[in-house]
Amino acid sequence: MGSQVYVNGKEIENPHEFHHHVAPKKQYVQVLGALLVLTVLTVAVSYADLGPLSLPVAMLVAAVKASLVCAFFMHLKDDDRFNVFVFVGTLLFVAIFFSFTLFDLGARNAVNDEQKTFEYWNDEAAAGNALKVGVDHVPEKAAALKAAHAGGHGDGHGGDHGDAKAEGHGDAKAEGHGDAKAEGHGDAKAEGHGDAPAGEHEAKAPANHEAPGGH
Amino acid sequence: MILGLFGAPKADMVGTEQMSADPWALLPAASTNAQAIDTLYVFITALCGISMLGVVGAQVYFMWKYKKPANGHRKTSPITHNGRLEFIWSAIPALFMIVLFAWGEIGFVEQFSPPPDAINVRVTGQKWDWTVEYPDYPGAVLSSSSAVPTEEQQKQLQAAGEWGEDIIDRKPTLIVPTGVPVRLTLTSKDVIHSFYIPVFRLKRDAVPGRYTTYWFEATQEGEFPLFCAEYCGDEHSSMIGYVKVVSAEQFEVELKEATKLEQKDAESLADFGKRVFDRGGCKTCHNIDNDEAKTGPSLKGIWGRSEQLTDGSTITADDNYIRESVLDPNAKIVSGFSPQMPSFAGRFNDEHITALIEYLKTLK
Amino acid sequence: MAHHPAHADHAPEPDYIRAKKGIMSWLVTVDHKRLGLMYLASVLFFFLVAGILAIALRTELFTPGQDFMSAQTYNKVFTLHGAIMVFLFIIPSVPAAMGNFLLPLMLGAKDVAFPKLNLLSFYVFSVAAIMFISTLVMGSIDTGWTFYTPYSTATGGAATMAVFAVFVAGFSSILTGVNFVVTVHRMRAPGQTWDRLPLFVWAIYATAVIQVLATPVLAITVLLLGLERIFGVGIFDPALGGDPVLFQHFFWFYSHPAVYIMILPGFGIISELLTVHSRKHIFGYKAIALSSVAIAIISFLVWGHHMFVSGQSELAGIVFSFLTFAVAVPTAIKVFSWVATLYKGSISYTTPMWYGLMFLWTFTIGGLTGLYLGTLSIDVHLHDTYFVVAHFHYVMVGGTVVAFIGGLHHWWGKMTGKMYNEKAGAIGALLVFVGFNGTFLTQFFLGHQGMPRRYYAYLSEYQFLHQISTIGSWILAAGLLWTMIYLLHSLWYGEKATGNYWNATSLEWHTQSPPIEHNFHDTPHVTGSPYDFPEIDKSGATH
Amino acid sequence: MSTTSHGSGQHEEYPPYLAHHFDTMGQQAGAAKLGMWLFLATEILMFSGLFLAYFIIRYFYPDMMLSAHEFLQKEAGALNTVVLLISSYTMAMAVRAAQTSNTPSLKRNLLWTLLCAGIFMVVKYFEYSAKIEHGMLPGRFYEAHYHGYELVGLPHIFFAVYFTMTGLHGVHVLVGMGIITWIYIRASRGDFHSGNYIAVENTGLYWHLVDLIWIFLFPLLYLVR
Repeated sequence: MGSQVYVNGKEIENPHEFHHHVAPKKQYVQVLGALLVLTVLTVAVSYADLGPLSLPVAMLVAAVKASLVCAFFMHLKDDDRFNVFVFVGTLLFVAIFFSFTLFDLGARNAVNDEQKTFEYWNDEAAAGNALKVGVDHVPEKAAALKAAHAGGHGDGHGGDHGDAKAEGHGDAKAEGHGDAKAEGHGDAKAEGHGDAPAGEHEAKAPANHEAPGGH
Repeated sequence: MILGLFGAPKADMVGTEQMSADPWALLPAASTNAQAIDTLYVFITALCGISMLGVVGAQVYFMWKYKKPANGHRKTSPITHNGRLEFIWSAIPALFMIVLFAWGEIGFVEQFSPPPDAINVRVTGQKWDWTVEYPDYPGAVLSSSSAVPTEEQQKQLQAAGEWGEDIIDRKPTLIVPTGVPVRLTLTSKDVIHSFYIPVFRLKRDAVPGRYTTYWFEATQEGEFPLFCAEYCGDEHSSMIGYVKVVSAEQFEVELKEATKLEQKDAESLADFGKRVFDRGGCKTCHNIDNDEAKTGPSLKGIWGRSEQLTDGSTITADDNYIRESVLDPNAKIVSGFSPQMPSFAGRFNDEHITALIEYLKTLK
Repeated sequence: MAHHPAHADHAPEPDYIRAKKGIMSWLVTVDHKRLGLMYLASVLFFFLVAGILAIALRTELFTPGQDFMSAQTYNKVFTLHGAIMVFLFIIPSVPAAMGNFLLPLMLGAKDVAFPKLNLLSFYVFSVAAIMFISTLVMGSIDTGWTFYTPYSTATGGAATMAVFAVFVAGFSSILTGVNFVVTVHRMRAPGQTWDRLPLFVWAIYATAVIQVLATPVLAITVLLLGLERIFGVGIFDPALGGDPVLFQHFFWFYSHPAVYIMILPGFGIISELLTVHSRKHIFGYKAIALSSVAIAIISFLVWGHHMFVSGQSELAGIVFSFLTFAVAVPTAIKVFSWVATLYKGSISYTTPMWYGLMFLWTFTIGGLTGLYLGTLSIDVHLHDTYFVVAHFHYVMVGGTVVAFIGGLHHWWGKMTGKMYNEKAGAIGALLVFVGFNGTFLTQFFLGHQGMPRRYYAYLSEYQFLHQISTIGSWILAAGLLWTMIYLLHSLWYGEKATGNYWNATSLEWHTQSPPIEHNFHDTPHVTGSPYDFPEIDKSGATH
Repeated sequence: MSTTSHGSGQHEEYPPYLAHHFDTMGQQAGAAKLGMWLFLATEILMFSGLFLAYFIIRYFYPDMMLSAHEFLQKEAGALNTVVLLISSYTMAMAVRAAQTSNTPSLKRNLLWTLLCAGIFMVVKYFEYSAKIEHGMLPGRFYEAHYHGYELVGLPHIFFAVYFTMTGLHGVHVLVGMGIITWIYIRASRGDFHSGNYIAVENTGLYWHLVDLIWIFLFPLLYLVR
């Protein structure tokens, strides 16, 4: 038979016409031009301070660019409607995924506000008890890096665990970001290194897990 | 109990007088909330029972009525659908669903809006132990002691007729008064735990780095079990304790009594240390009667022993090392173990630690 | 109207099993039927492995204390049981094994749309399975099949390997899903319009849509989890600044729809079993077909009901609870329609029919107990207790596995060319029914009494119910073993199957058993519903 | 199911690129294209997880995100955007060439696309090496504060998200380069013409998706304040 094609249960009269659409060259050039212009616009917008609007505007421009690519480069404009349906349907499910999850996070604010979850973290950070950053979670590596950066300053403090003991848990926390800050400035290095023994302790629980009113 | 023959109860882990061997006796409705939830529970059960009866009844009737004859097939009906019937059996469940949703939602929302006069209780989960603090009563800290005797010990104790309250330092994990709302604020130090008190129909995850809240009002005095319901690792099954509900008048007295951890008159320092050890739940992770390692190293013969640390150095387990290991446990990890132990700083004072060291010296 | 297409003008052709010889002809085959059999053998193997683990768990729980497993061993065993059952047995069981075999046959097609992709999918699945098994020698995993953070980011063992095994298995699932959606859209026989599709095809189609839409999110979730373990990226781990509840959102966005990946194909099988063995047109074809699609879509909107007590905001809990009840309605419609299908039928008590009828009982219990868990205030009490364990085993085992075994009997002759023994089948069905209900019905009561799940030791008050449950599990295991034995026996000693041994009407019965390599001698043209038994019987055919 | 059988299963004239289980090239191309779109759907959903993670991290730590993103090189990102857009254009032209049976143009455009992809990866290489040099590494390898870079809050998460998103995207670019090379080889053999170009078109769809994802990645990671 050969000439009979059934798609979605219906006979298609002329199978060779099926999804065959050649767009003019000019159209592609125009689309590329538009995309480049929009790229310049995105970069330009990022220099203008739009405040809370900057994210929506950037996303809007990106969405326009994406639609151009989809419609013309990917031929969705002239494609089988079902392919369009697949694409749009996918975006719908992405939207479900995003909206429900973000909605939950937003709605959790009440407890976070009341318990000052994030304020508490910020306070802790200000007091030098922030979460540890990066290599600080790998005590050996952090110690090695500290030693490399502090040169010969560290000897006096090296294996002395006395102060770590005395201050107990609190000291293990102190090796957080505040400490790292000190590292950033040249003259504070030695002082920063003073905490090196604490740097070798991996406190299992992050600092902010203590209930604010509890201890 | 018919099948009790197959295996006698081995670990009577909580063993409070409220609990008997009767499998149906574990679940009194001991809070205001529990009573409301039980009403809804009965309603759903009735609904499900009727639906089940309808579906299975019709099925069994058809199975009997339209059985294939021995020879050939009976003439079957050409019916393919019935719009009205299908609408009815979509609409009726939909209506009941709305009722169930609304009813459940009301109960749920109530559980999240505590009355302003509630007692505040902070619950912190950590592997495999609950710490309960009463911010309104400074210094009042309780914990779930997971110090359950080993099977072997239990047998010995039972044989000696000594199996009883005074063997383990058994304290309630949570003490609450009747008739007064209690507000829980939960968090965790390591992984997610879930604070579950079946008799209050109460469950809330304790999430590290976040806080969750919940409230209840107990109505019935007694002692009831309390579980961790979110899988949290090796000793998940031992992360249990019990809640003691007392009258409002007795509450402060009981709380004071329960949170006390002091050396008694004529009690040796080592014996006191053993109570500290039990209270701390140390036995969950450390063996004391053999050399086998659990989550942490065995403490048998720990005092004076040389240990190799993860950084390659060796250290002698002296008073200072033990003290450090209690207050800042992850400072020096014995080779072959991972930093898992929580700090006891703030929970144990110097007296406790001194007693603990004395006790550890006796473990030969 | 020809009931069997006339094959008189064709020379006899060897069936697909004998068409080509040699082990290589199997290893590089692109024949969907051979791939279906290969999947079938693999999933049955994993069912056996995970089943043995389950029996070990139940036996350990026979007494309240520790018997022969330490806590660590118990945790590893229940994790392996769950993970193997979910990722290597239930998810590929009906879609990949039976779907592969039956879908092109039911569509009157020569093969699936992308046969080579199908082969690739099988090998991807095999790689995932090998990775998973390799965790056994790498220290095993103890996270539970849900991989909740931060437990899973910190625990030792081979969790990273297991997580990447799930990632790879996900790709197999995605490829199969893409293949099936395209096959249903583009490969149907002439005249086979959407309302002439067998309901099994509808169910597999809805399943494939979920596989395509949900599995990628699982892939990225486990990828992030793996990266969290290797690099400590700090998205899920609170110790690094992440949010553990976020992981649950990510995980359940896949895993709730995945529950429907597991059960929808079971629905499809049941629709076939109940009609064929009662010789009755399915009641409410459109309602059943569309409710499959409705369930597939709504399943993406309800994932938060796994998180009512997990630190999710209560507002989100309320929304998710409402949507959860919305999924109950299409499910109820299906159950009612199946029961109505029996009305004025002519019910033969064959083994597949016993499983079909058993499904109506077990799945109805599974569905109804879902109402307790969807109800917010009650879920607070029942969450993470044995009630939940019982509920999902009623749906997964009482639903999917029962349907799977029923379908296996129904199409056994079609797949292998041999008939099983009916009497043996009935005994097996009875054992499975008694054992299954004994195991899991008791667990509802345990859960209501407050018995938390994943405990290897428990309060002695729970012992009585636990012991009934354990004894039930032994009976269930005996039933399944018995089933395995007589099915294997039939391969060598069974009667030869005829082309249409149930005298059924959908297209897979229009070719011989087992089918020839290219399925049909002539492209079938469809002119009516796949469930026109009364019409056929009226036209004189009696059996 | 009532059926009738008619016609013969054997096709007298079977086009060389038609697989046995399809009836016509049209059916085959339609199936392949639908399959490709479904695959793209899975890609979109997979990346959506990363985008969601990004938005959530941003929601938790807005200051950190703002401070950390300043350390990415906007110019490099912009250059890469332009390069990818051009490659998308050349890919579209390649598909058009295949549609019109213009093999020389097809090959030329494929080469241009490959070149752009190569430039993209080279730029990415320099960006990555700079980040590694400065210790701005993901997660627990983050050590920029030991290199004298002061970032607010928990920047290791930002760089983890940055490396994961651009890394996964980079893997897609590499895979795309492989596929384009393969298509180029097949084009050299003269496989593609107006009657058989679905492989080129599907490669194009994949390549445009890679571009599409970058269109969103660029403003989110490099630009947004």
